[in-house]
Amino acid sequence: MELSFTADEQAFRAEVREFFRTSLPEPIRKKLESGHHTTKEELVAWQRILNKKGWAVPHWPVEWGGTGWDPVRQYIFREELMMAPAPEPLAFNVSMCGPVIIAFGNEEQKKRFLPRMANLDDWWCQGFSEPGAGSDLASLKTTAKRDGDTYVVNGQKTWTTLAQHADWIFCLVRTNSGAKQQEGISFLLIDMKTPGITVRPIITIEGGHEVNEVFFDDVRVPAENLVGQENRGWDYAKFLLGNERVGIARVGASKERIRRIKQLASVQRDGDARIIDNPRFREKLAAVEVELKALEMTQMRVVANIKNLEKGKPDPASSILKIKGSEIQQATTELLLEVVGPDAIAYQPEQGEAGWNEPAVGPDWATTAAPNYFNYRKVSIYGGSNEIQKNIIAKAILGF
Amino acid sequence: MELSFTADEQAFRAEVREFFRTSLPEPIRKKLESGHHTTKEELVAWQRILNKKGWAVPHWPVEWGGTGWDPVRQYIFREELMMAPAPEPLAFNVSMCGPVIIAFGNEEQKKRFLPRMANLDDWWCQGFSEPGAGSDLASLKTTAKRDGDTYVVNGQKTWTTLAQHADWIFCLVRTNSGAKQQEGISFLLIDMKTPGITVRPIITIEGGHEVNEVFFDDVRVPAENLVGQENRGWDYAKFLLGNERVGIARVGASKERIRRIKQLASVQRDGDARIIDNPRFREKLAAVEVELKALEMTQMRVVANIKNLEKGKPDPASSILKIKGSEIQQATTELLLEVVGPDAIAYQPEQGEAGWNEPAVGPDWATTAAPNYFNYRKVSIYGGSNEIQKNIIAKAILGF
Amino acid sequence: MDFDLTDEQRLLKDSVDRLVADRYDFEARNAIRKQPEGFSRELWAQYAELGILGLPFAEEDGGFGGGAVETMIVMEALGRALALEPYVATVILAGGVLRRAGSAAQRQELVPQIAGGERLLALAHGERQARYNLADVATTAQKDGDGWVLHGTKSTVLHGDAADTLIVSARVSGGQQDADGVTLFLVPADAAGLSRRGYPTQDAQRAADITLANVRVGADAVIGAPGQGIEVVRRVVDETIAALCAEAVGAMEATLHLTVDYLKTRTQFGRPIGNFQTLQHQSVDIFVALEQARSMTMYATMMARSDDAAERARAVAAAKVQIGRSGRLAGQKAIQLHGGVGMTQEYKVGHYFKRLTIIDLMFGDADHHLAILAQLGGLIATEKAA
Amino acid sequence: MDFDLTDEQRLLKDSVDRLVADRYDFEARNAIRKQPEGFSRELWAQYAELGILGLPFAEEDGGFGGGAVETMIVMEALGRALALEPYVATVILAGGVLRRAGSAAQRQELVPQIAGGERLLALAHGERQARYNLADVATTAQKDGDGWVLHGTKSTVLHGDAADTLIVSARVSGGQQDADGVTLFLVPADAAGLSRRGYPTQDAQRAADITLANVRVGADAVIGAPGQGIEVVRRVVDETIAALCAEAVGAMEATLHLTVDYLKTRTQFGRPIGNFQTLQHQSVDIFVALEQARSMTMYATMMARSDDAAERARAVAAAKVQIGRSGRLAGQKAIQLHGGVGMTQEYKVGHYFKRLTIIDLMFGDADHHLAILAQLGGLIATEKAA
Repeated sequence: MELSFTADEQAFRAEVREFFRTSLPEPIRKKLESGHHTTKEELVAWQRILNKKGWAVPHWPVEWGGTGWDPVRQYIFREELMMAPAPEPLAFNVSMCGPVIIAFGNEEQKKRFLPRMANLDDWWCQGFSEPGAGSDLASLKTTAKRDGDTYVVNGQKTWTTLAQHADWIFCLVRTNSGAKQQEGISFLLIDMKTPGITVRPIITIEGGHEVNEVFFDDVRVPAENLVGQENRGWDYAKFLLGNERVGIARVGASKERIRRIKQLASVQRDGDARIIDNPRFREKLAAVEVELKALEMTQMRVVANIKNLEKGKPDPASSILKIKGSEIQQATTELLLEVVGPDAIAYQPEQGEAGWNEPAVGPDWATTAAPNYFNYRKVSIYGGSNEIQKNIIAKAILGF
Repeated sequence: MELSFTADEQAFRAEVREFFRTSLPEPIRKKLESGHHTTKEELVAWQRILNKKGWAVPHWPVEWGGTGWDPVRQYIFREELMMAPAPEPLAFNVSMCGPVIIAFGNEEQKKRFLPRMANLDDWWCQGFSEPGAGSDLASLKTTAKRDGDTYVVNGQKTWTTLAQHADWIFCLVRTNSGAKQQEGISFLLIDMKTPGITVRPIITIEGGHEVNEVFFDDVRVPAENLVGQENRGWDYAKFLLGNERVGIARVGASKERIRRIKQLASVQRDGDARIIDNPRFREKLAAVEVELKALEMTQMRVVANIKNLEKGKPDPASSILKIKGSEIQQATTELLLEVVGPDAIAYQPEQGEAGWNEPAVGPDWATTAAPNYFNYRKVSIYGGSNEIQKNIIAKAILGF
Repeated sequence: MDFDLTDEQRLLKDSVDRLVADRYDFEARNAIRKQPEGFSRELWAQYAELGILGLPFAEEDGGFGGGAVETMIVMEALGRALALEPYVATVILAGGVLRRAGSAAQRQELVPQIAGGERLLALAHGERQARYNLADVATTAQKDGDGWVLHGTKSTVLHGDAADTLIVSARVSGGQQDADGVTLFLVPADAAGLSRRGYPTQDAQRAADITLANVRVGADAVIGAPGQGIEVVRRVVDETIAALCAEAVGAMEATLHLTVDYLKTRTQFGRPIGNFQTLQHQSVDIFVALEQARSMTMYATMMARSDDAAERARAVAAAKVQIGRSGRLAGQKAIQLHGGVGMTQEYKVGHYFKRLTIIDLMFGDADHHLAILAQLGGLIATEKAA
Repeated sequence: MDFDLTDEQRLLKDSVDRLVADRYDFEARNAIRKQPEGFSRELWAQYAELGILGLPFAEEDGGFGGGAVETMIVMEALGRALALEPYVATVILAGGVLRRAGSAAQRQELVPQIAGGERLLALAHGERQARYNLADVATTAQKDGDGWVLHGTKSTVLHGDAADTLIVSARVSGGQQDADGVTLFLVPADAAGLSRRGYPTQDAQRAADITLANVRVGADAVIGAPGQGIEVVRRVVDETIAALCAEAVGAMEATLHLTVDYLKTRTQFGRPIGNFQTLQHQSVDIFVALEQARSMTMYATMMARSDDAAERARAVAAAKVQIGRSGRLAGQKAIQLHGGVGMTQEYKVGHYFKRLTIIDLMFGDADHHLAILAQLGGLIATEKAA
């Protein structure tokens, strides 16, 4: 047991940090730091910088652009990325669809899709959830009927993140309605420009447009876009959802946010004192830091344990990362809102958006505090709500 | 809607307070204040003082010694009693068995038992729970078989509070094992001196002896000791458990404990400052005071609503009183333990007991802090655990 | 002690409840919040007709002589409806100042116009640097002949953009945070030198930042005793906090009902998700938080008009703590129990969550008031009363 | 970074686990705690045989050269067993002082006796008025010829009643709370003028209050640099906190297992109560608290021997916060999930609860350390490292 990073690992961290310091465009860094949204163009530009360096898809096989780093180095890279703070490479490409194609796709699909995914030439989105199939994903109803060498897709997906930017969507579709729920599902890749696809925005409570409904009306998809075997899509989806948990704790992002809170609390005043001088506030913040440090160690334990697990099987303890990670992320948004206080009341969605030059009502760093607090309620809901995570732990670890 | 006490009600409060100030024996007051146990003799003496004043059983019908006070006055009386702080009249006599006999007993039982209950000439205990029948009380197994004009009782009760002092026990027993669970149960009064009864102490985690197991081995009970009708005992038990909720919030007791915490925190020092000078501690305490004030108002709402309820039907909102009341009581024991700190580590069960004169290790007011913290974990378990209370609210109020 | 409503109070409750039930469903509200002013002038006229705009004012001034309980009843209904009209701004805040400190002439001029729905008022008191400190006033008023010249900036003035008349606090003497030396002035919104920047708030209400550059007002613009404005503002804010508590209770009640209904109808894994015990228990947690908040609102309602400043301060701080904590719990859990749909603007529950959040941020959040309460020694005296 | 045990560590873990599994079931423990000394001399001899009494000492002094991870492994096992022997008192606390500050002569005399189980030590440092302030020492040592005369009272000295040798801290100069001016002395427990009042603690361990009235010791009794004792005590206490964290993790782990087993076997309403979802989720809460505590214990284990005093202080404070909070949650929920039976002395879970409570109270509770951590600026730097 060796509980500290080796000298090599520390050198690697320094190298990564230096790269982010010198290569991350300053406007992007500033936006992330202040809680604003990055544009599609900014995300594409950044991922191409990473890809040029060879770091867009560290965890992919070397043959498809991966780095060959061990899990600890991958962990360090992600943490430093979030602390920079830099945008993560588009998860739908690099952590979700890419690994599925690598594991289950055919050679042609790999050659066709993977390099463009890594370079964000194609923007992917995920078509899993449906209005009646959220936690109970297996009850999905969107159908794909085989007609010669095409599938005809009908149905509706929802909560489709950033579908408004997407070139492609990877979908779970029902190809056999007679079979048991999980057994009639296939994994299909669909070009978003195909006729019959309609994207409708869902505006979330804080006023943002992150998610969408996607409607399929007799959408014809070439059969070559089926990944793996027909009716085996459920297995691929489970594989994908297992991968999703890596990094779900978002320790680096929370660290960065706490750093930001401390900075702002050193500026914002309450009466004669700075907020940071209030012992009660400092103690609340410190309590979150303690939980975060524990979570960081827990995450490192999970990362270090990957080598002991059966290939592709997620560590059930990773549910802890989701539960605690979301609690901490939400706690940081609450602390930031407390710092900002009444300055958070004005609603100014235009602030920080491209082309908007009017001064903010109040300090400009205050405008995202309330929207982000509202928006971050999602993190304990998506990707399997915390209640679902507790069910998983109860069953898989405690044996209930 | 009139949200303050009337002048009459305030005058009544002053009268009650003055009585407690002048009539409560000082050694008893001191014991309660410092969290020590009162002896049987002290409790008997105090209840007789109350009974002499006519205040031992305020909520009983006037004909059996009650006062005729309205619910608000009864509430004021209880609150002042707890804040004195004075021992409550023995609940098994005055709030549990007494009301059942008043409602369902025959004249002979009333004459025979009620006056002695009010004066604590007989000490009663409750024989409901069994090893396999806790939350699921209706699954109890103790049997009473009719044999001429006696019942022969066999079985075991547990969690029998202060059975070691008791002259009588009121029991739920199964008189018809063929019937549906709830329908074969009867309510029987048993003299603890009857041959075949064995009392075995249960020592609780803090080292105290409050509860017992009671074993019945061919115990012969005169049939005249049956209350109401055979096989209707479940109804009487439900009536009794409904009554139990009145005052379960123990607002007055928590107020008194907070007062005590403030006093001790003004004495106990941490470094150069008194504990009470620590803003974080004061805020934690204030947060409990807020919840307690809200609970006090909630309790008054429940009390004031009694007149609008069907006779004998408990207000389902009274489950709130149990949940919040127990949380607050437990929070106060934690705060007191924090004040006492390392002085709580020594285990000194003899301190405060009659006949013990050795000085305490550390300040003598510190000795009960840890035992009471341990012991008070019971308040969210007994009388229907907080989980059971939430089930009740979910079903009866929210309609799940 | 009696928690039953009087016949008159019941009548008031029924009529307000009916109005919001008829006119304030979610679609209606969505239409209203998209109007340029962000609220409905037509509904405002109906409020006037119902008598709730003149409710707390004395009958001799043209009001209806309602007390704190009546205001509580109205605010709870408005909270359930998530109403957008400037009731707090006009009736509770600015109206409260008039009621407590206005001269007979001022009251007799303005109260009938308020009660009739013809004039909107706003209280322009808060300033950005003040945060939650009511005594921190940098805006100045300088004597100019008979009248005064005002200079300064007010921030987050509730419904300050729609108001016809502003009540502006300005310092006539003393240091920036002194409790003495602040005077209140009636200022027409169209006064020369006064400019307004209106904006929506996070919860779809409206507010404005207001700049006063050499705004001249006459001697008759002064409200109350010169230099004693902070004491008036303090009392009015205490009453406003009690009113906001009632509004929050209405919002929490609606939140609970929406949530329980959703759990009973939404199915997953072939059964209503309300069958899951942990979701039931979380709903119970909301219920308990709501009832504790309701109790505390009654306490604040009773105490907010007390003349014992120390008792009042303790009670109002305690209520704001309870409302902030209950509101946060209720809002957060309600979103969680709704899952994804709770995160969308198309569903009502998120709007309650936002309103509850902003109520917590108004006049000091829960932790701010907890610190005040702790500083004041809490609610329970250390020594026993005789 | 590697969380796997080395072969040697695995061997150590297996053998300690086996010892406590074989010899420390609940009945055995009940018998042990009723013995006059409150622990088992026989088991102590077995600890010696296993090598864990000499574990952290250098090999040249007669120890086994174990590091922080080895201590963590042992403490976790002792925590699972709720072991009553004076391991913390003798090996971690007093042994730590010897290890860090003892002269070669002192170490070579005492370490073999400790490792062999022949001599018990205790650290007599804490005083009642000091509460959690390690620098607050009122006991005095006055020069007397070559030697010293000690005077004062030490409180809650862990296993002070059974110890053969005490390490006593006493002030030789400076004010009562000065960090400088305290010297450590080896004092035989039977020294003239030394009296002890032993007593059980809430968690069935033992402690003593110790009075020193003109106790004379020689010049060779001094441990470490004169006047620099507080620094030694601080470092040893930091290591002890890390060890107690590991003990708490062992106790929490056992608590969780007991609770889950109970829920699976106890039936009510005709089914195991473990079928109820809220009880499952509360067990999950314990699990999460345990794993977070385990992670933090590893962090403290890694950091408690660091020579960077500021980093060490932050890490140890953070760990004590986490352990206190996790331990409280685990203990309280475990009792609640057990219901009545959890409240009885006849059932093991309450004993874990008590031990976890006392661990929180030792060397500063969770809130005390949270305040320290906040004072030190927390764990995350405001400025980015280059």
